[in-house]
Amino acid sequence: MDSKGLKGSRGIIAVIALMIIFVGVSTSLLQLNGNVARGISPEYNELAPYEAPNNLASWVYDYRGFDTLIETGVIYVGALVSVLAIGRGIVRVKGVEGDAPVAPSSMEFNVSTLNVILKYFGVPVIILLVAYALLVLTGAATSGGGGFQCGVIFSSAYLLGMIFYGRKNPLNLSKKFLIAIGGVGWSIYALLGLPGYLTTGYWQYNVGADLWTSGVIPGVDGMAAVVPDILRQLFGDPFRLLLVMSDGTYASTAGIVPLINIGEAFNVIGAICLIFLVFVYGWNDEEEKSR
Amino acid sequence: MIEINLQLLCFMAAALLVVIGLGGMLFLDNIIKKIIAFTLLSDGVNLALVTLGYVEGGIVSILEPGTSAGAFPENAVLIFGPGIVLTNIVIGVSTTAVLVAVTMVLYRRYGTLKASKVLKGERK
Amino acid sequence: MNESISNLWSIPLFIIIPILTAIALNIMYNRKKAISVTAVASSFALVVISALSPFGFHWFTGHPAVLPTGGYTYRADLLGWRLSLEYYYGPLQQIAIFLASLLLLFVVMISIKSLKKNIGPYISLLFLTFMSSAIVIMVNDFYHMWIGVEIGSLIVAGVVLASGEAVSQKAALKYTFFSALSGAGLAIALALILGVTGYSNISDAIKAMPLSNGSLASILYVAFGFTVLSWVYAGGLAPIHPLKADVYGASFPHATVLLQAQSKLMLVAIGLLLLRVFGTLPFAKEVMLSISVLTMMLGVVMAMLQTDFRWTLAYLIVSHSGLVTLGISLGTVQGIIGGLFQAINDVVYMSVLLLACEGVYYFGRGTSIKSVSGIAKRAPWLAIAAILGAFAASGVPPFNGFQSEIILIQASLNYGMPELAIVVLMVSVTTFIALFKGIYNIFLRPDDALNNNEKTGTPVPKILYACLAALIFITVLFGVYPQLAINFLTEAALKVVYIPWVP
Amino acid sequence: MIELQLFPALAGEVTTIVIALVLGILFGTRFQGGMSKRMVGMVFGLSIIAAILFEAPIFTWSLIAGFINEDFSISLAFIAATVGIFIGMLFRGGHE
Repeated sequence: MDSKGLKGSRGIIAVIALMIIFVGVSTSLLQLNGNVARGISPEYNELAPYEAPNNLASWVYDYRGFDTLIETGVIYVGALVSVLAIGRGIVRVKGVEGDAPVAPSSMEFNVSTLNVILKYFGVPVIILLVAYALLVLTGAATSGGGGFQCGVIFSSAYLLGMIFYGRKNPLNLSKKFLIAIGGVGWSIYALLGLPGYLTTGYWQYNVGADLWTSGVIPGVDGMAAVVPDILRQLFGDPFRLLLVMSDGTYASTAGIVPLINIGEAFNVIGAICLIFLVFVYGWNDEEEKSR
Repeated sequence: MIEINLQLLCFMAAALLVVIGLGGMLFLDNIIKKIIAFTLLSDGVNLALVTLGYVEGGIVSILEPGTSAGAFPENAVLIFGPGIVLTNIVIGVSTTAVLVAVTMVLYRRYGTLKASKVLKGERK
Repeated sequence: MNESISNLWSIPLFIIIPILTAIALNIMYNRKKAISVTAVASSFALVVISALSPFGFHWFTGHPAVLPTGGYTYRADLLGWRLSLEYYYGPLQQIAIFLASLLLLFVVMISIKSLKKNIGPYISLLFLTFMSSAIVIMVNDFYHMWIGVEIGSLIVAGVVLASGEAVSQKAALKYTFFSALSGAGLAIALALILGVTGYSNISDAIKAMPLSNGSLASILYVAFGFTVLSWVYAGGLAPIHPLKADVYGASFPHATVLLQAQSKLMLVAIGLLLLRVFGTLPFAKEVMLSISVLTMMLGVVMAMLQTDFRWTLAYLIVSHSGLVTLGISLGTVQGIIGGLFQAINDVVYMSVLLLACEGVYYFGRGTSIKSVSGIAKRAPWLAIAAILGAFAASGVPPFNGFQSEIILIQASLNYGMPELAIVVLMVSVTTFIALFKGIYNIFLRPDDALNNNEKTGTPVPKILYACLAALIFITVLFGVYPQLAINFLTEAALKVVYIPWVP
Repeated sequence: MIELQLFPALAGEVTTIVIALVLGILFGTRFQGGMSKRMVGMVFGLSIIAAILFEAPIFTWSLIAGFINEDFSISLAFIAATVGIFIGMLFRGGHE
């Protein structure tokens, strides 16, 4: 279907089909304009002063934290699958000949043509970018930041190093390290559900903030288990902040949210840097073994 | 008469992006162009989702020192839209990565980026 | 009923155990001994947990529901708006997850036995396939279902790509393109439903849906359209059936066992969602019915035309998906029971056929009816298993396929559409013909090359025979005592028809 | 606010700085190649400028967290991350 294929009756049908889809989508969105139902959203905002000041972080990592666990899995799987396509972990049935696999190939950035100033500033910029990534990570609960953003900034620093210096990247991450850090990140996230599961029975219950058994919010019916004080202090106290609002002061804590963010950041760093590294240099099992 | 406001404009732009992306994905032949069209489609969906959270005269859903915590629930934007957009971005990134990886491998095998030729398995 | 109101212990384990196993296997990469111990142990644990677990709800992150009158509650049986993500583990989920974990155990054992080194990433993808099917069948939330479908399709692409052959790379490319498209469509549907109701929990959204408001009905139609798109995609239904069939055909047959189980569970989950949310829309059931009929017809016709046994099976799986969706889209209790039962039976007997095909693959000459023949002489048990599987698939009495097809035929007669019953009969007859064309040529036709005494391939591992025996036992069991499964499914069907807001 | 400024009211104001330092050390060990003293000084100076631009996180009130007054505050987490990277590079030491 080149652009030639769009001429004639086929093209007319295509255009009509797209028009119908456009009309369907736009009319339904048009009717939503101004009548979007608020639904459950205000209830989440109601709880905001008791948790992280950044309510979106609480929503993403606490109220709907399990959705985000699977979402983190999406990026992990994305890295796993795209690297598998390039050559890591292609399997063969014993004794059966298949197609010849695509020969692993490796590209290299042409680093000799870069001018001296860029090369001189490369290392400081990479260091500052990594520091910025860590700042964004630590600001997860208080400002619009978080693990995913940290991972993306970090991997852009890594890509910058690859473009400026080629294989002599000052930020030297091996494939093994990246795979390990990705896996460790996702398992940190998954295992942070365990304290809540063991004490209250709910997976990923935020034991640090402990909104529902500590009596912060009155009128809850049915939660029997109580989070032990030691666990609440361990996960909650390091992240306690004093929220001075016009109608009162709240000693809120994000609980496990910042820790989850660290796991998410590790996972995203591992996944995206691995994608960059393998897309550029390819995957060669022999080469990996010799290291 | 429909009142023109920001939400409406954003919704219309989103619908347009979705249809452009859809058309590109279905009718362009170059695989890389198809992937670019997919990112347009995904951005259109993102725009629609973000606009879903729009509240007239609303504030960002981060508490600020000195504001009122009592008024926050009513004023803050609806939280589903921005939250789901994060997921959609991640899904878009992963899908794009997989598509690009497979395209790279197929390009090495067949030496062409034309979908019509690659899928038939013709050599250049 | 021993159903806990909330907070069921087993539900998180179905997701967390596969995730942790997958991470560990991916890091192990080529340490075969460690991989086999970990993988077999954890898949066995999944089988045991799914068999022992009681029924109930789990609210992840432990946030309660908001009562309409104010205040919060942890009781799932009260009307309230859920703050957290809700999973439900009921009879349907139990039988589906038990079968899926059993298949996972079989497939893991077979692939460890038959594959060469570097199997870590591949087996971790198999575990993630199980995870995504468990997510989709248990979840009661639009948002999470969307994530489950998306991660599921990426994993399928990975499983297909693992063989590294040109045909699987092409199949994966096409499949991933369409997954991008239908994922975006499902996201639009999610946005529209959230815009109309404001709830992402399916039960809450159904309760809050303003059905009387005429102007919003058109929004629901568009949302229905996009959800049907993703239904069609997830199950490989009619307009795009070659896409899914390519995926089935291009992966290893043992991997196809899991892929088809995942896709059947997605079909069931999204189909029940369509019925619960959009079942009251006029034309909704008709659209779904016509898609199923088209799928069945096109699937069997394409299956007859194939010369490669793997592709014959692939198209048959697609066409039998049509049987499942036929039952679901009838929308009656009997129809839904038939559809769900058909899904379960289908997974089992197709697994028998696929594993028999895997055995043929080990002889090293492919699975095309032109290149391989006379297998029955070298592996008689394999031939017997294939023939029994073919009988089950074409609905011959002592096997399970017969029981579910008879329910489907009765359901369509009771619905007042005898045409559908004829289509079902036609599908089973054509399945028989298509399968026996392949089985005769591959197993029974005398082999010319046998005289050359060539030794290619690898011996069929004993574990494959054990798995085949277990699966054939299940087909006969469900064929003789269909009540074993139907008792599990009736409750789910009743809920969908009469009280759609209960998961 | 003055009484809050001397000591951190709650631990959350300090934890971010500690996390930034620790993770900085972790990733600092991954850097290869040496750096001259002038370069270190320049990066440190740039990081202080950046820290002033980023400001302290909201709801932190103490000097330790970098809060000086409403209009002027520095993000000590950023400086801690930079320092952490330098320390990590020292650990790596002689390699390559």
